[in-house]
Amino acid sequence: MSRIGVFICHCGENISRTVDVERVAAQVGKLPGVAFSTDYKYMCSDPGQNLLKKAIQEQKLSHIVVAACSPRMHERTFRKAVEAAGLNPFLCEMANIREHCSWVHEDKEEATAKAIEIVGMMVERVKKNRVLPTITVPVTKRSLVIGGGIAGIQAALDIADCGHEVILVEREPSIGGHMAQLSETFPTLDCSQCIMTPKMVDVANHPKITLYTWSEVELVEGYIGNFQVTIRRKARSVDEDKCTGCGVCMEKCPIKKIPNKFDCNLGMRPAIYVPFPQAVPNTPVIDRANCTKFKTGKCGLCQKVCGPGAIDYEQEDTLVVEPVGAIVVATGFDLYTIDEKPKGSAIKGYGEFGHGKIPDVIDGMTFERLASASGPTGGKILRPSDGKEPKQIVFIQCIGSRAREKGISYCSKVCCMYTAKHTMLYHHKVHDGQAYVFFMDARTPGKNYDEFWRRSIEEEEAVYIRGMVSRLYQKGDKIVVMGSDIAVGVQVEIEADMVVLATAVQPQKGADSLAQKLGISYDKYNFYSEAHAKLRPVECATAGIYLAGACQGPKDIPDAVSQASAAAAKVMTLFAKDKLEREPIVARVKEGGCVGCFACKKVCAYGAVEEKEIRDRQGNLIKVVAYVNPGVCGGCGTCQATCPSKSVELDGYTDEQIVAMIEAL
Amino acid sequence: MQNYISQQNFNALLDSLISQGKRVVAPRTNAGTVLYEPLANAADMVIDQLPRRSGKEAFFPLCEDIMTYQKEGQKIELQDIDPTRFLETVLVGVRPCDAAAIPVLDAVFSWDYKDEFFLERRKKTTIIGLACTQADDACFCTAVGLTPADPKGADLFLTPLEGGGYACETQSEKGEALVANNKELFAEPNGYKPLPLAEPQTGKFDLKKVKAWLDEHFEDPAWDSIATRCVGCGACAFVCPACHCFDIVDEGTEKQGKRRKNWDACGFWKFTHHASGHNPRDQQPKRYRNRIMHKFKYYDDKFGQTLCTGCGRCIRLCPVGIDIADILQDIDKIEVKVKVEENS
Amino acid sequence: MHPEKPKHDFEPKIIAFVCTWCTYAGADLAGTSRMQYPPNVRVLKFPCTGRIDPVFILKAFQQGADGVLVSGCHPGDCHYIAGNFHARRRFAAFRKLLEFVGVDLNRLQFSWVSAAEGGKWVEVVTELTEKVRSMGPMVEFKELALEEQWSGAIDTPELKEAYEQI
Amino acid sequence: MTQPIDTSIYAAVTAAIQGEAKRILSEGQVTAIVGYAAARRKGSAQPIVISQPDDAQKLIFTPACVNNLAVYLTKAKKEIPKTGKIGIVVKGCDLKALAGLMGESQLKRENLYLIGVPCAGVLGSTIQPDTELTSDSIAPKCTECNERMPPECDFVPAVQVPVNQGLEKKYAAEIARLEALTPQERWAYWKEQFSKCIKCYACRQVCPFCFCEQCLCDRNKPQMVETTPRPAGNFAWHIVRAMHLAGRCAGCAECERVCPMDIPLNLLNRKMAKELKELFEHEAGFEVQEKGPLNSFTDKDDQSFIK
Repeated sequence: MSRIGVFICHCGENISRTVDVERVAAQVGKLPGVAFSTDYKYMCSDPGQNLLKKAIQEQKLSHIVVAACSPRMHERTFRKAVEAAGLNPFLCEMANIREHCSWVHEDKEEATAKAIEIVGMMVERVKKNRVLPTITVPVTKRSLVIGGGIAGIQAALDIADCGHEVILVEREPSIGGHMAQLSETFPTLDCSQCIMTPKMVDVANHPKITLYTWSEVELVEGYIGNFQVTIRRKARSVDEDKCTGCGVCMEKCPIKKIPNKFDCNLGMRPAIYVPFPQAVPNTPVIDRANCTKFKTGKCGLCQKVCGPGAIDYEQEDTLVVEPVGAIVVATGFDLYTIDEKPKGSAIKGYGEFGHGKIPDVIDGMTFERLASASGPTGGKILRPSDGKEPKQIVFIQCIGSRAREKGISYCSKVCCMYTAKHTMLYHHKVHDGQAYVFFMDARTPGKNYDEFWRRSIEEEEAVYIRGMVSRLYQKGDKIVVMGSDIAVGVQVEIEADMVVLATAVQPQKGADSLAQKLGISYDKYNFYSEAHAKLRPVECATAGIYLAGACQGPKDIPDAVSQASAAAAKVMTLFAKDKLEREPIVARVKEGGCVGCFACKKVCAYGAVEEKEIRDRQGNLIKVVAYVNPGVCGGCGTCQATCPSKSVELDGYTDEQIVAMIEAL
Repeated sequence: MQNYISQQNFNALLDSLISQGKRVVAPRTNAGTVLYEPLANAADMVIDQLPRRSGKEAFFPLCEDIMTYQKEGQKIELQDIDPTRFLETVLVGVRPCDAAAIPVLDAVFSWDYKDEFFLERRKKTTIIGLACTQADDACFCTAVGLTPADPKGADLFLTPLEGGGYACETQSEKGEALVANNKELFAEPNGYKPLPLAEPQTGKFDLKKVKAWLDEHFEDPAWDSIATRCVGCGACAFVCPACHCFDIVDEGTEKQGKRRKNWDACGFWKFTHHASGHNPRDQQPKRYRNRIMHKFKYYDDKFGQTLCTGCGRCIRLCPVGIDIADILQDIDKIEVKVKVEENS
Repeated sequence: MHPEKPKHDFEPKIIAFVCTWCTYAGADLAGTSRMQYPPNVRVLKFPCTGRIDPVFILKAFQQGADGVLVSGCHPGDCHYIAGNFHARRRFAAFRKLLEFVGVDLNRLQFSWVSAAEGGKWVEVVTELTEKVRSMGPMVEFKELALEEQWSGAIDTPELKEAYEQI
Repeated sequence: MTQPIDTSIYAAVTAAIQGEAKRILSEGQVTAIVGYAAARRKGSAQPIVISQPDDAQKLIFTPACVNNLAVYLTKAKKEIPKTGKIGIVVKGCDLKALAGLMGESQLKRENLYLIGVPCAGVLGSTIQPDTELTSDSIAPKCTECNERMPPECDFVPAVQVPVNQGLEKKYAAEIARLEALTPQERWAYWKEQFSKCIKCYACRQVCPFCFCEQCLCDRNKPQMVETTPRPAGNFAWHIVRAMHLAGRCAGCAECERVCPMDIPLNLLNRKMAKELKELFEHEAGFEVQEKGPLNSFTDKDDQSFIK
């Protein structure tokens, strides 16, 4: 029989004023299994805790109930005290007779009767408590960062600077991401490449960072502290170790006219290329689809001219497996292409705006490349169609964003600001030009943001028209933009030379399939979901995976960088200890009863349930059962309520404990 | 000798017993199903149908308390059930297949341990049997040595007559007392003709041959073909007039509760499930084999009786159509073959 | 002085199943704010409403509860991401089943009470207690607990007395 | 008014099943076939497992072929060989159970050879199997059946199922009747019904979805449901059973057919099916569903009942 000790706290007079604590102690003392019961003025004080410890030792108590305040207040305190006295901390329970009793009732008789029942209930519960050992999980102190844009770069540098190894994986031939494409950045108008490229170089030179560009995550196995990540290194056809980055191959390549994605297809590149001159690593890649050698077997010029002999046409994709303890996902965004309706998507598109049909209707990123000093026009604003300088330019906001009827309801957050920046850049470069902006409303929260936006109107003479464009069409070499100015209530028609659409920020293509590999959740737009919108904004529900940047939702550079540093801090917190310790309130599968219906797996929000094969000694498969990874389990117990045979049990909240409480009432 | 009672007087007899505070248990309809249940009124009796469950319930309840416990402080208080509180009962309209099972059960409940619960109820119950006039192709009482007019087990045996009423034969002192105490309701027989008896449509089998085969064939592939389809419910055992296995369970809370005796069935997986996790009857055919073995071999070995009265309930109600009469007939045939082989 | 509280003939037993993060904390807040409510409720703490098995509700009624309250985090606030969403479906179905077998659903209350809603906790508990008090005891399950199959029934005055007490 | 049900196709169905069974057994496509065979009593049928081509001639299909054979493929039935591909004779209603079992990782489609049965209806009870199939004796589930030709089977006899129109939808009518009662009246109804229960667990044992090796209701640490066949324990058992099947039950109604005490158990299952359809647009069907209605959710689920 258990020897339960019950300690009733007066909490000064907070409890004893309305609860007859002595009577509670006397009544509870009569319950089966209770070996000792007493009351004390302040159980949480040092003398109170010492009383508890002494009683455990002297009375050889096996289980403890402290009837006092809410367990949310002092459960830790008493469990620690119990542990110090040599008992497992989970053999101690608190009965809440203050917040749930003495403070909310006035009648002493009623409150005392209720307190006796509350304590009695916890006495029955504690009888069924089991010794729970603290769960420890080993931690591999290396991390994986997926995506080499500014968020990924920042996270990788922060973690690496802290002394931990980082694997940075980038799908493109170079890191840099979208920020490398930008001309200047709001609200300071400093050159994007000037602030970006030093960080890229830092990554390349950092002894703790292993950089895999032209690579993709193939498979993720394991769990927090213990992931095994398989990375596909796509065949570059250039040996990275041998290549010096001299660039002769690119000069000699006879195929020169391939539209460069980095320049939004405005500039051209050879078949062997780096996307932009400051690429990191500065190792070219052969675009096999466009290379004559790969298409016809002839040519081979690059190999002939390569001094170090780095060109390798035989190279194949390789798979590397990296053990890591944490993963930062920073896969960033892409722009909504309005002329191309994503397959199977609810997004309806904006065919009426002529993007892709009228050459001088471009998107914001294309404008960035036009404005960039290192861009295809050397920083001159010239029309793609005929290379003339546009004198009238129209910017249209919210293309795709905030348009529920088109399928995207969210605000893309950066467009108001970058359009203001575009009007300024335009005005700086085309002094006699006029910029018009059609907008719904301007959203400029952020340090110095509204000032910046105002400047575009007040100093840079941009004309803002509140209203949407209903139609635009080519007329000669002009584009007629028809819209309404709702502020004045008139129809507006502008004959523009160029139109820039602020298209919506969307997750990268394939974001959903990566999420499935990682076992993280995503919303209907494929943005990755954080564990808690307010309190855990950088963590995924899946333990050990963190989010940085626009893959979680539209973000500007400062936000992306802050979140990246926050994600890095979370990784470093995880790496601060050799072993991950966690409260043992986790679900456990009783394999004997499990029939492998995996209802538990279906309801587990953490992806903690795995399938486990049970085999006999000869190795024959007997059955497949569920297994709950204690490192990943969140401890909610939804699996147990769902399990038809109750073969999964949440420690600390077992059916036995709960039924004992109900039966005590 | 007064041995005729009209239906009207019979009902009057029952009503008078009810008014005397006796529990009169007879077939009645409960939510559409005919069951043996206590009558509030003799008119509720549905005597022309075989109830779904047998009459054994009157002595061997589905569930009964055998002890109660209460815990307070460090004390545990146990309290026995007082069998003298059992009610005086008259069990009415019991067909030969149900009535004959009762003396068969006497053997096991008064063997090495005298089950006071069973025996006390038995003592306090008077059984009014009824000759059977209806049978179907699931009935096989004649194959297990009974007849539709067998009074075995009854204290008073009624034979339904053409034009209503019953011919009554007392079979015991209890029966005699019942008639004697209600003389005014009985009359002289007056040339009444009994209704034609039931004719079970099931073929015959030789119980001795069946037992001889069972003696030799604990292990036999036939069990698999017979009972692979058994789904392991307790329907056959629970509707059987002779099955008598029970389980003892403690139910209640930390503070108080009861020890109870509940019907159990060898078809259940848990029936022989050991605490260790081992189950000697790990497959359904082994469990079904036990049912046949117990009825036609073990009980015979121990008490010289067959634990089956051919009521056919298990045949009608088996979810997967397992037909005990068919099995016994098949065994009967196999046995013949063996003999022929031996002779040749 | 506090006004004299009315005495009732019948004090219902209310069992509340609550999640620890929202409703339990909300009830704590009611305490720290010294709000007052009827003492009839007994609170059972769960990590999450997702852990609450419908059988517990059944068990509570069988153990003599006159009313049952199930309360957790508002949708979207679940500490465990989605436990309350699963619970919401489960109980939407379970209450329909109870209703179909004849349980008066006025005795079974579901609510979302956040850690900040001490007042709502008081309101929910008070309302349920008063509603159930006016309905009288939950006799159905209590009668059932005392009933025996006819065959196992014995003539005990204690049982009869207990039966009459309901 | 009692009207006869046309079952004239069953002879052709039987012949086709026999032919197909013989073919797939002799070609070694399956190791065994679960089907129906005639039994001793006039008009009766019983489940049978055959593994020899010559035994194919034993297979039949008649109005007494009531069983949902899917139960033999679950883990609860360890006796049926689970190695290799197994053939099974399925009616439309049984096929839904198989789809459900696939969704719950109990079966794999590639391990099954489905012999679908065009079905005009079966008997509601086989206590007296020699009963003519009429609008009275037909199983109530058949009055609400829309799936007389099971789809996506490996083999279905090419016959046209005669249409029997105007059958009263028995469950819908009875559920509506009960819903119109007061809670007290409904309680009284079920109390009377459940008082008959003897806890023989036939309802559980024939249910394809009660595949748990150890039923929650058999456990005693803690005892979640009183095991005793007293009114309280019976009530709890039937509520728990209905809840565990909610969103899973495929509607074969075997629980109700086999109940030796005639408790209308399928009413509970039908009621839950109706509610789950109204609440979550869930219906048991032939599609293998990844998640059932009670292990999934949407953020827009009904919460009008939550304060």
